Parts: sequence; C-alpha cells; structure tokens
Amino acid sequence: MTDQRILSENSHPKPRWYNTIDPITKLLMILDFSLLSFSTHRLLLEAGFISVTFLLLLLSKVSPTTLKALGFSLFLILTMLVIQGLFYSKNQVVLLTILGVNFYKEGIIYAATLGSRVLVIILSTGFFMVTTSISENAKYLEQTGLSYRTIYLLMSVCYILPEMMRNMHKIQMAQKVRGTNPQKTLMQKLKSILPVLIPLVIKTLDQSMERSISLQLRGFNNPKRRALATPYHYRLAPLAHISLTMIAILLIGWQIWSKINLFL
Amino acid sequence: MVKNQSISLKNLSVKYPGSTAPQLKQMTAQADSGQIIGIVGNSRSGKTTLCQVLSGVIPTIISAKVSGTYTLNGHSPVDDWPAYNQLTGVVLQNPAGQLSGLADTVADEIAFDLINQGIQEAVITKRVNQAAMQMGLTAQLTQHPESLSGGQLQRLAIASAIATDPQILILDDPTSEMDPVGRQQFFNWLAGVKATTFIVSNEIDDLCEIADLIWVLQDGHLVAQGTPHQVFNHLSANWQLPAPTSFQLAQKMNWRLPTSDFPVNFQELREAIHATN
Amino acid sequence: MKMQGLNHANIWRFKLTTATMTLIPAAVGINYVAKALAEGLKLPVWLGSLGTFLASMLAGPVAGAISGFINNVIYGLTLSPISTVYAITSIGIGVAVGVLHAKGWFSSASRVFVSALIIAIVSAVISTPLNVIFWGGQTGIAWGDSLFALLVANHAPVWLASFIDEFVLDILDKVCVAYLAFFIYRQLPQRMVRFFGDDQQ
Amino acid sequence: MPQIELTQLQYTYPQQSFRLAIHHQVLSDSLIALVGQNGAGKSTIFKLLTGLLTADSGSIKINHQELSDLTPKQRLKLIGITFQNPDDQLFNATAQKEVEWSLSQVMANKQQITLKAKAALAKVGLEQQAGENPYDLSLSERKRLTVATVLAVDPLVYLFDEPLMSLDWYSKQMMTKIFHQLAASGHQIITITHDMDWAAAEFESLSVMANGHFKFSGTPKAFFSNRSLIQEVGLLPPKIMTIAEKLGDSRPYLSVEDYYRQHSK
Repeated sequence: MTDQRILSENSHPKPRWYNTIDPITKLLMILDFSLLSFSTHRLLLEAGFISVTFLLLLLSKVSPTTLKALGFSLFLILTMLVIQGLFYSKNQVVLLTILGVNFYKEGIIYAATLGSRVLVIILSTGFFMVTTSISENAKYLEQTGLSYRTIYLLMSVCYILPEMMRNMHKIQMAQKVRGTNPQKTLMQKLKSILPVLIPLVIKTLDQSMERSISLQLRGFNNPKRRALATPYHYRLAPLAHISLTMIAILLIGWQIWSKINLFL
Repeated sequence: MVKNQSISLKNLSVKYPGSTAPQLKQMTAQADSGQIIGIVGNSRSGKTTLCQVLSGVIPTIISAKVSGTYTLNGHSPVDDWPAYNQLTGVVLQNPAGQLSGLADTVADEIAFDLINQGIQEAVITKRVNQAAMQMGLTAQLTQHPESLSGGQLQRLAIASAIATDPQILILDDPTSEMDPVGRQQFFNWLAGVKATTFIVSNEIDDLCEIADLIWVLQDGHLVAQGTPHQVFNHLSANWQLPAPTSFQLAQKMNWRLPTSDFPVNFQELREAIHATN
Repeated sequence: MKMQGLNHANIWRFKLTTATMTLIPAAVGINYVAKALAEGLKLPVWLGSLGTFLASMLAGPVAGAISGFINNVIYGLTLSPISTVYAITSIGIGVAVGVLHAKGWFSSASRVFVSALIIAIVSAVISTPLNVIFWGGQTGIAWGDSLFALLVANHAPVWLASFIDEFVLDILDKVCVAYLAFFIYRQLPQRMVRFFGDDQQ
Repeated sequence: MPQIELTQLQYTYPQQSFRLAIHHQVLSDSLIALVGQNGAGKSTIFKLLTGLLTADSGSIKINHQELSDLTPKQRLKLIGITFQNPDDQLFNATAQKEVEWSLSQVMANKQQITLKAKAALAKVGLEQQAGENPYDLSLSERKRLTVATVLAVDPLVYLFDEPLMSLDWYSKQMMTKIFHQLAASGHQIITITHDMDWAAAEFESLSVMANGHFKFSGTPKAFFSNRSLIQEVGLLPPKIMTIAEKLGDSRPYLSVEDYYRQHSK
C-alpha cells in the first residue's frame, strides 16, 4: 500500500495522460484484459496482451510494489515451468534435456499459458495501482453514487494501516525492553507474537469503537452530505464504461457459448 | 439571583448493561447557556460517561439504561438526536480515534463535518481556515493528519468540532497530550468562546481561571456544583482533588478575601492580597 | 437488549451498522499486520486471516465474510493482484468461523481444534480450483509444492495433489490462527465485545 | 549511587534531519527530570539507554560498565523503563500475570515470582485489582500497572517517559511517593516530563535538552533563575513563578511551599 500512500500525499498539480482516465474505467480494463487472456490458449496472443499492459505501465510509472509483485509471480511461474514441464499429466514430447532430466513440451506450454495470464492480471492491476490515489478513488466512487459507508469499508484500511504499523512498532519496542525469551519451536514463536498482537488488536479495535462514535457525532450519515469533486477532469467516462462492459459481456458470453458447444 | 436555567439535569442515572453498579447516580444540576462548565473528578468517577450522555452518544450509540430527565439549551439529546447532534461539537478522549479515516490533509479533515452538513464549498473553505487559525493549525493545513503530534491531533479534533459553529461544546480532556504552551493557548482561546461548554480536565488552575461552574464527580455522584470559588473553598479530601495554586498560596500566606474565603484564581488572589494588606 | 446467551436463529441477521463499518477495515488491517509479523519471524504460516476470524467472532459470519472479501480485494488492488480471486476463500473462512463461533465451537481449547480442522477443509476446498486455474495446482509455498510435485510425479490426479498441497498448509495455518484468535478474543475487554456484538441482536 | 556517563555520543535517525550529539554528560543525581520541547531528543536518550537504538558512535556507561557489553538479562536488571502509553505493553489476562511476565524474564522461581508480583502491585495500590483484566482498569490504573511491572524487577536505574500524563491526582501523589522511596533506597530515577510544577517541586536535578544537546544540568532553582534560558529552550516556568511574576516578584520559586518559606523568613 506504500505507493498509494505516497501518491495521496503529494497530489500533484499537473495531470498526466493517465489522470484523464477515471478509476472505474481502469478497473474495467483490468477485467477485460483478464478475460481476454483467459479466452485464448495461444501463446502469441498472450505475449501481445503482456506487451500492451506492460507498455501501459511503462508509459505511466513503474513502482517498487509492482516490481515486488512481479518478482514473486515470476518465481512461482518458474517453479510452475519446472513442475509442469516434468510431471504434467499430458506430457509426451520432450522439448529439452538439462543434465539428463527431460522437460516436456506440453507441460511447458501449459505452464507458460497460465503464467502469461497471471502476468496480464498483475500488469494491468499495476497500471491501476500506480496511477490512482486513494482519495481520488474515494471521491470518484462517491460521485458515482456509492454510499459513504461502502466507500469507508473499501478505502479506510489504506488510511488505518500506516497508523497500525506505527502502533505495532511502538508496541514491539515496549515489549523488547521488557525482555524476550529465545524462541526455537513454532509454539514458542507463536507465543512470542502474543505480546505484540494483543495490545495491537485491542488498540485497533478501541480506535474502531471510537471512530464509529466519532463518525456518527460528526454526521457522516447526514442525508445532506455532498460528494466532493475529484481533482481531475475525466474524458469520455460513460462511453468507456459502456464499451468496456460490453466487451466483458461478449467475452464471457463467448466463453460460455464455446463451453456449451463442446457438449452439443 | 434569577437564573435562566437552560441546562438542566434531573435525577440522571446511567447504567451499562452487564455492570453491577450504575456509572452515574441521581445527578441533578443546572447551568445557564453560554457558560463554561468544568467537570472534575478522579478516574472512574463518571466524567466520560457524563460527556457521552450530554452528547447523546449514550443511549443513541452506546446502549445503556438512562433514567431521569435532561435538557441542554432547551434541547433533548434523546428526542431527535440527528438534529441535536448538529448543535453540538464533541471532542473525545483519544484524538487519533476521531479522525474521519478518509482525509488526506488536515484541511479535508476539518471540512468533514461541514461536507456532511451539505454546506457550499466556498463557505467550507472559509470556515476551515477560521477553525485552523483558532487552533494554530494554519501551517499544517496541507499536511497529512498522520504527520501530526498527539497535541496537534487534539487541536485538529477541536478545530473539526468548532468548524460547524456549534451551540454546545463537549470536550473530554482535550489537552492531555498538549505541551504546556499549547495548553495555555487553548485555555486562553476557550475563555473567549460563546458556546455553552462542558470540559473535563485535570488542569484545575486553568479551569479556575475560565470556568463559570465546576461540577465535581465522585463515584458517579455529583458531589459538588458551583462557581470555582464556592467549590474549592469547600474542598473535601474525599474527592481526591488538588486545590488551585492560587488557593494553596493564599492559604499558606493567609491572604483572605473580604468574605474571609480564599481566592481560587489570579484575579481573586490579587483582591485577597489587596484586602489583606 | 437481549441478555440470554446465543440465539442460533439470529446469526444471519445483518445490518451494516456504523460499529461493523469501522470493525471491518480494522479486521483487514489486523490481517495485514499479522501476516507481516509472521513473515518477519519467518513462521511457516501466513496468519493473514486473524482479523477475519476476530471480525466473525465479534460481529457474526456476515461481517467476517465481508472482512475477508474486502481484505483480498484491497490486497489485490494494492499489493498482490492475484490474491483478489482468493476473496472467495476468505468469504468461506469468514462464514465458517462465524457459524462455528455462534454454535459454541470456540468455547474451549479442545473445541477450537475441531473448528480449525473444519475451517481448513473449507479453505482448501475453495482454494483448490483456484490454484488449479491460476497456478496449475501449486500454492507457491516451497514445501507444499514439493509435496505436490511428488504426488503429480506419482500420477496422482492434479485435483487431489493440489488439494493435499493446499490442505497441509491450511491445516497448520488455521490451527495457529484459530488458537491465536481464541486467546485474543478471551482477553478483549467486555465493553468491546458488547459494542461490536450489539449488531447481531 | 548509580551513575550514567555519556561520552561523544552521536545518533542520527535515518532520513531525518534530527541529530543527537552529546559531548560529555554525567547523570549522577538520584532524582532527575529530563525536560525539553517535543523533538529535543529526550526519548532518543531513553532509547539509547535501553538499547532500542544503537548509537552511531560514542559510549554509554552505567556504573562504569559499557552498556553494549551487557547481556540482555544484565541490562534488564540494571535499567527499567515505562513508556507514555500503558496500552503499548499490556497483554496478559490479569494484572498479576502482567507483572509476573516481566519477572519471568529475569528469574525462574515461580513462588518468588508470585510473591514479588503481589508486592509490586501493592506498592502501586492495585492489590485489589490483581485478578482483573488489565484492559478493564482505568487509564490511571493501567499506567500504575506498567510501573509495577518495572518495580517488581527492581532495576538499579528507572526511566519513566511522561509518568504523570493523563493521571488523576490520586495516582500522581502515589507516583511521587514511589519516586522518593526509590531514590531513598539508592536507585536512580530519570523522568521525562512536561509538568514543570512537578519537576520544580519534587526533583533534585533538572537536565534540559534542546535540538539534540544538553543545554543545562543542575538544580531546578538554578535553571528557573535563568529566564532567558527557559525561553530559549521553549519551556514555561512553574505556575507559582508565573503568579509571583504577575505580582511583581520575579525571583524563582519552585513551589507554594518554597514561596512561603522565602516570605516567612
């Protein structure tokens, strides 16, 4: 959540090209790209989707969080290539042999297809992650008519978390100077997190109680509440929403239709 | 003396479900609108519960058994709470828990109450700036609320409460995390406030300078009410409260007012010295 | 105010009160912090559902399910995109904990173990198809995946191998989380339990 | 009498401009109030003394022993600390167990632990609450409980960070009494506080910090005589001095008692 945090702090004055795309359009883009990548088995097409989403990300900005997410998935994809290349149940044709171990073509292709899909999702979500701030999302969602309650549920954790992390740090310090027993077994380690977790949970829940009272005192559910304007001017939002939704419906419909055709 | 008793509590009792003893017991008290009422007492004496009743948090948000009658400035916190709530500004004990949870800047945070009331944006900006100025937060308006210190968070909570220009202010220990200079500034500001103000505080000296009335709570009972002068001239050891510094000094030096009472704030202290010499 | 104990018919009645509204993001935050703590201590478990457990125990299965759902959506949109799809698993966990807690299966240490088993099964049953769709059956945890590789190499069906991979990981994780939640819940002050529990009545 | 010696001590927080730099400072009085504005470096000193932070350079000696040479257990027995917010540390099911937990870090005898914990709770007036959930206690009581966790271990040096903050009067009186008892029995107490009335009236010595340096160390009387220094470090004199000044008397007074003594001569 660190990147969104930084973005929200310096809400910069000059809008870049991606600021003219509204958050819902970006979310629908994630959906469409994911559906596209799931509707094909052709690796060439997948490579195309990866390139497009990667380009989107490059043209906006690359953040450490996205890189971290990518790094983790790339590692998993690698193990997938190994496991499936070795043991996939439909393996027949040997693709290559390393140190006398056979890697099969079918398994490698299967793993590559799955891996590509994952990458498309990560890259398209990464685009959303780096180009919208929490407050922009919150304001836009409220403008589109979502209730403050729902927005609070979805967004406030991003605001609470930094405070929780700070509290956790304070608690860890306070417990450290009271002494810590050496831990070896899983049981000991689990016990050792209780001195941190219990104060943290109680503090966090206490704050939730207080916030719940405070929000009501401050009149958040007053019917007169007016949504704030978003910082950016969005272009063609309704058109983008309709067309992207149509694409999504078509893709899902096509998938269902081809599945039904299998049985006919 | 004829009093316009527009704050009136009659036999007010409060008991949380599941607890054995009531938190407030048969409280009866009066005050005028526009007065500053200092609420003092030891911990567990019922100060926070009283603030919650006065703001309507009990029983509207926290369930509890409430009996007796109470009205503030002619309004009841129970009859139409949303309407009553618009008349009040409330600051709770823990400043961090009062943040809206969805504001990027101090300005947005102060504006929250105003946005909820559907006020025009131009008016909001003006009110936010005013409230921030009164609490000395103008330089922090564009900062993230997270970056504030405990004392600054308390001032932010107060700024948010006064931005809507409430008739009634309810402040539960609003200076606990402020440094001495900040606390002094706050009490100087409070002295000039027009709204009816209830303030819970351990700062006896400051309360005696600015409060019109002091309510002393002990174990859920209202054991004393009156002007700071009356209350501290009849201080009981059972209440476990300190006397104000002026009082302690005058008592040591035997500086008495013409009524032979001791002074409780600086102005009275000067009178007492004058009367003694 | 209802004073007698558990009323089984009531646990599904749900209204998003303000108390629950502030509880849910806190639960998501607890999930996140617990996960970070487990990673920091290099524990072989995730602990990332601790907040969901507590939300279910405090405010019922629906609150827990929403916590779980939002947890994965937020996690997916900010840190790890694929975790969004496991929102379904989190919903399952939230519901299972809420029901088990309401039926008294979190009342003693021995009962908690049974609860943890049931929750682990629920979690593994929902996660397995997702693991197969996205990762060919793997979980991404080294020793679980080596088990998976071993099973697949010995011609076990992918579904079974994947379920076993997920379940062995889940059982350890859910037992740990269930006991942590059990200890923490017992230590919560009564005013807190009452405040968040009021919603169910 | 314990003695803390800081020599050429330097510490810089990563990515922050604040820098602590202490040329040479000896803290040897038994009751020391550490005062200064927010960000002056008071908490940093505490964190360095408890090993939560490691200095970039320089040395910290407690009773001529280098702090970094101590084992964690030795350090616990030498130096104990309570923080501002009691809720940052309480996690046990009862007050009694909370104190016992701290004791179990330095000793093994269960029977002794139980007895020592009971005695510590009695010292802070919580013997009646021994079986209660710490979070069911009031804030003042919770704060006293954290003091009991340190009292039980009985270190040579006590560090208290804002021990009076949000305490009621009764608890403040009790805390003051405990401090004096500790000092009388050969312990050293260093307390961070914003409460100048308390620092002036009850403490033997004041150490004043500003911008990461020690600006003053000496008696409260000497410090409060120096008005320009008080202003320079951003502090206020005790209330009694403000009252006296408004009455046209600008001499330093540490308490009402002090004023009375000087005027009845």
